[in-house]
Amino acid sequence: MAKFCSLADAVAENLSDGDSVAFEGFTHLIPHAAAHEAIRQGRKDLTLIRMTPDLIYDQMVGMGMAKKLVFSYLGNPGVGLLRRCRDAIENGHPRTVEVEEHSHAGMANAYEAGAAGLPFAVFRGYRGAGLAAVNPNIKSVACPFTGEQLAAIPALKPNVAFIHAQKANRKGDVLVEGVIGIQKEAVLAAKRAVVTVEEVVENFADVHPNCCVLPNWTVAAIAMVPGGAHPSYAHGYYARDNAAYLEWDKIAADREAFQAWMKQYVLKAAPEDFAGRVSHLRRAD
Amino acid sequence: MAKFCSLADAVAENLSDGDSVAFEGFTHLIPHAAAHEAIRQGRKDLTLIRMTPDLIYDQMVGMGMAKKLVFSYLGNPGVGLLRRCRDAIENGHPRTVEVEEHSHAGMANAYEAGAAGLPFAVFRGYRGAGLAAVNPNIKSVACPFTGEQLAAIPALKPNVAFIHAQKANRKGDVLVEGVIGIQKEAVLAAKRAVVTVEEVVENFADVHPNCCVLPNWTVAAIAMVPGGAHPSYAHGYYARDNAAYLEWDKIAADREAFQAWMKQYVLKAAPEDFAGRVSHLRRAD
Amino acid sequence: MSDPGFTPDEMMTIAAARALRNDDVCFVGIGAPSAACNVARLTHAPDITLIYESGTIGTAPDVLPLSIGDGELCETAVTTVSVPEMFRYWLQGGRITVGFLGAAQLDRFGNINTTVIGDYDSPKTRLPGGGGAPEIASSCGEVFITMKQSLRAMVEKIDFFTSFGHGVGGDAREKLGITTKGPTLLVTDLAVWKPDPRTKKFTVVSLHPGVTRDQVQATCGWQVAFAETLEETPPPTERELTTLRDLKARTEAAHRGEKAEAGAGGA
Amino acid sequence: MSDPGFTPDEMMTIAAARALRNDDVCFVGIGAPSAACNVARLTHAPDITLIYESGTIGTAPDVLPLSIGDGELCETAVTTVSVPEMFRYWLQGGRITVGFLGAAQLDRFGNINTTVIGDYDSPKTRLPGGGGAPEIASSCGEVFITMKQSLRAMVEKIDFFTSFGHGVGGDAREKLGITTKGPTLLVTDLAVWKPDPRTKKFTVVSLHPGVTRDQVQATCGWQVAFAETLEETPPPTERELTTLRDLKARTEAAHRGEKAEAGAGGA
Repeated sequence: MAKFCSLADAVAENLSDGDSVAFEGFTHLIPHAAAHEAIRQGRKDLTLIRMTPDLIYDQMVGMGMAKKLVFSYLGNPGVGLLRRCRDAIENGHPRTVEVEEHSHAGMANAYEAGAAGLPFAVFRGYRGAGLAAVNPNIKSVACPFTGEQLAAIPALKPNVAFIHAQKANRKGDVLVEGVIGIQKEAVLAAKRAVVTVEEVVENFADVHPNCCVLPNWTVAAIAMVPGGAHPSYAHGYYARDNAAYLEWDKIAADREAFQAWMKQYVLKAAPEDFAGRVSHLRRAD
Repeated sequence: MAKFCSLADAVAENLSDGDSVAFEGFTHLIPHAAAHEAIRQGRKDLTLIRMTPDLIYDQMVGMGMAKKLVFSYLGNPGVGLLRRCRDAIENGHPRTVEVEEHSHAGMANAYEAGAAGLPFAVFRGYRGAGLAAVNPNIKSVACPFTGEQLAAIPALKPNVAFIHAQKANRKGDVLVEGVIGIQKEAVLAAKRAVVTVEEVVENFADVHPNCCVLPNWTVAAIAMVPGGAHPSYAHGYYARDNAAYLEWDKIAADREAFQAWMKQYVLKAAPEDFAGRVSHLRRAD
Repeated sequence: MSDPGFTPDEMMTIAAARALRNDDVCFVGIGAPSAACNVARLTHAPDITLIYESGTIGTAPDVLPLSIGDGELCETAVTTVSVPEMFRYWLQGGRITVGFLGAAQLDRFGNINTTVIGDYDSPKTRLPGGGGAPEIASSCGEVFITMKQSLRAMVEKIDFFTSFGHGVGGDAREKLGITTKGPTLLVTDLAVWKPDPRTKKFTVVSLHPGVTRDQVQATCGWQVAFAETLEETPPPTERELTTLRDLKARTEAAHRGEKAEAGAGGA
Repeated sequence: MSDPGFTPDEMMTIAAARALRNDDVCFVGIGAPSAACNVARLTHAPDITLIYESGTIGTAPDVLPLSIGDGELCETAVTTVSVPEMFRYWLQGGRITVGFLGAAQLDRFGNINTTVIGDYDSPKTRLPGGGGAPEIASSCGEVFITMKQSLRAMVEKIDFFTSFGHGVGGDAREKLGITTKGPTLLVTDLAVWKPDPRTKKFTVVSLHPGVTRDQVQATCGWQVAFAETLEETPPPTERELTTLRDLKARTEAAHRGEKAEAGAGGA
């Protein structure tokens, strides 16, 4: 049953060293505030699972928190490379990281299988693609009716999933709208789920019946952190800070510039700072 | 690309003798008007696929149109048995019908696999259940990672799917709301889809982004038939005619009463008659 | 026996309702289970999550649905998902604590038949079949069963295994790789039954007020086992009875009323 | 050569846009493909369905998205579905007619590498990886590729098969059980290429205005094959050019403008 608490408590109570953890959100609603809190709390030896590691994992990898990365697109979307992740993979700085790489279809199906309580996912994938040769977790199964060979990969079942959502109601049900991505699957696939939200409302009386709602009994903790997805966005609240994504390319290119930035904007900052970072991105209407 | 036309044309152009056909809608939005049109047009040798055959297939089976039934719950929901289906299975009246029986989980997964372009569905099902012994289409696959044996059944890929929906817009996109059931999967699993709708609106500008919308290029034909789901219901338009479901039990119990009813309410009726059948079920507000 | 002030049916529904906990997530079968689950919600378990296989999660209907997808289930639900999602994420995902089933035929091990009477390929009576039951029986944390006793319904040997209870008893579930508890409770119009911890045979643990052992045996097709310390089911409280009767009255009015007297069209 | 009034980049985008049909359902890769697809939509193919892997179906953005999930994609879409649904029902379901990809490295058979330069386990350069591309390449009806020519990008042998084109050529796709056409078009800043019907080697079928065979060969790491009847790509029309430039201008203003000058917080 969802517990309302501070982000610091939510992270401290649900994320431990050595956990496999998914901070999900597909370009939208990326839970940056939660990741920053995990960085401040100094978690380490994490297996970081994310379809698109994005800046959120570039920061965590750059801070040396990751033992392993499970991903399908290691880029800064529309900008280029993730330079802290590159530094870790190419140079082992600040530490070596294991890599388990999939396609988007693979990751999406693996989360889906995790949410569905299955041990593995089946899909038509990886045909002729090099990943099958370098990832031992890509196997195949034959259709017992047609004989067709299909790709099989293990279900993703993280210890913890963090997501950012638009709203919770007082009972702790959570609403996700817009690009809903993989959030529902990540929450349902994980043993524990922590949600940061833009706001807490009395009830969801006017919400469409088929919206993506996570009932309170699927969530361990909820913390209200307005702006908590910045520099990604929250549909209906503020726009994506594309300029910040462009700027990150320069910050992450240099180890010292990165450390200075992390010190200023993460280590010495607090969840409450996120609200100010999105104020210029809120729509006037 | 969706073509707007009369229901008679939509059925004539898309449903042929011998087709496998799904008239789907899980208690909600059952496309009765379309089925009645198929009955009037005298289609035969059909493979009727439906999770819950409901009155709609009791009527088609009673009229001798079905060669085979694929289903998971052959009841009149909340009332009892489907007496025309029973008569066909127990006594071969008015003709023998083949039976392929699954659980709801099986049918739902098989439609899902059909929509997903897969040849088969994998799920944890039928353990200890007798269906696996009497249905040769229930096999198993082993998880290549854990060794767990899971149920495997062929994907459902009907020649045609019929659904009833609340709205189409002028472009032919279709909106389904409320108990969305298996409609999206049935449409996407089928080679052709025909949709009856309560109304056609200019556009879907105010519709929530995550609603169940079928783009116009997934639908072959759209016919406006207000009330076309009666005696099932259309969320936001009219309530389920539970009394009619109760009454059906008596009508279907007797071969002659059934024929008389079919003559009066189907063979001599038209799609336009459905509007009158739901007028007392519309909400006053 | 003087009139106890309630019917066996009412006692059955209320005794079944009492077994549900406030934090349960319950997959509700139609009929008797639906009444019991909603009585629980309207009395001691206001926060219980009721799920119907039509995709409605956390629903709170004012009247009992006739089908498992009536409009009110959706209107009052926390959210309504597609049927594949319901069976994949919510049932198979292991999120349901209690599955609540009825039965046409039941054996002493909680195996249920709702498929056929007679042979499957040429049945004497073709029943509706399993619907959601086969996977409700294996994927829910535990299964409660509620049904009226009769010699036709409670039989030595069921004609078809629609859903698996404890098989031939003992560790039959584990042998099939099923990790959930299976049937842990049977509530009839006469008694409350629980499986013997070792043999898994249903054993009467509580007789409803005024019911005798002989009555239970007379309406049961297998040799009934009784617990050493047999309790008496507490009679319905005033609140339980009022809640159930009000719910039934609202339901009947709603289901009858929807057919217009002068309506021209039939079904 | 006098100024033709447009850049090679603009010619590339516009030539790529022209290949799309009004009734196409197009899975749009980010970058050059996104610009081409939206120019098509804003010129000759107003009814084209553009799909981004974030789940937005039938989207019509006013500015080009920086990511594949920018807010405007959802706001203008016919519907937005979950990512698993996108990859299962829409891509794997076989509903996409054209997948439009870019490439970091490409060989003459349309095989693409966006994963690593060097060895996979200790790469010289770790690139972003495949994202949606491996299954876009196998599940879409056909694949269009657009990229700027360079010796680094168009190579004899790619370092990693991120997505499969025609493999070693010929019937390599059929041999793997892939039933879709694979790469049928390559549009660069210098030329339009199509695979030879038999060998599947990309062959230049049209040179952009003012471009020579030597220029194409000088920026391509494999021995270039030219079609017997080599055409000249029609130059951009006024409408095409205006549409593209307006789109780019709107996009740049939007992406820069979102960072407040005086904002205290960084990324």
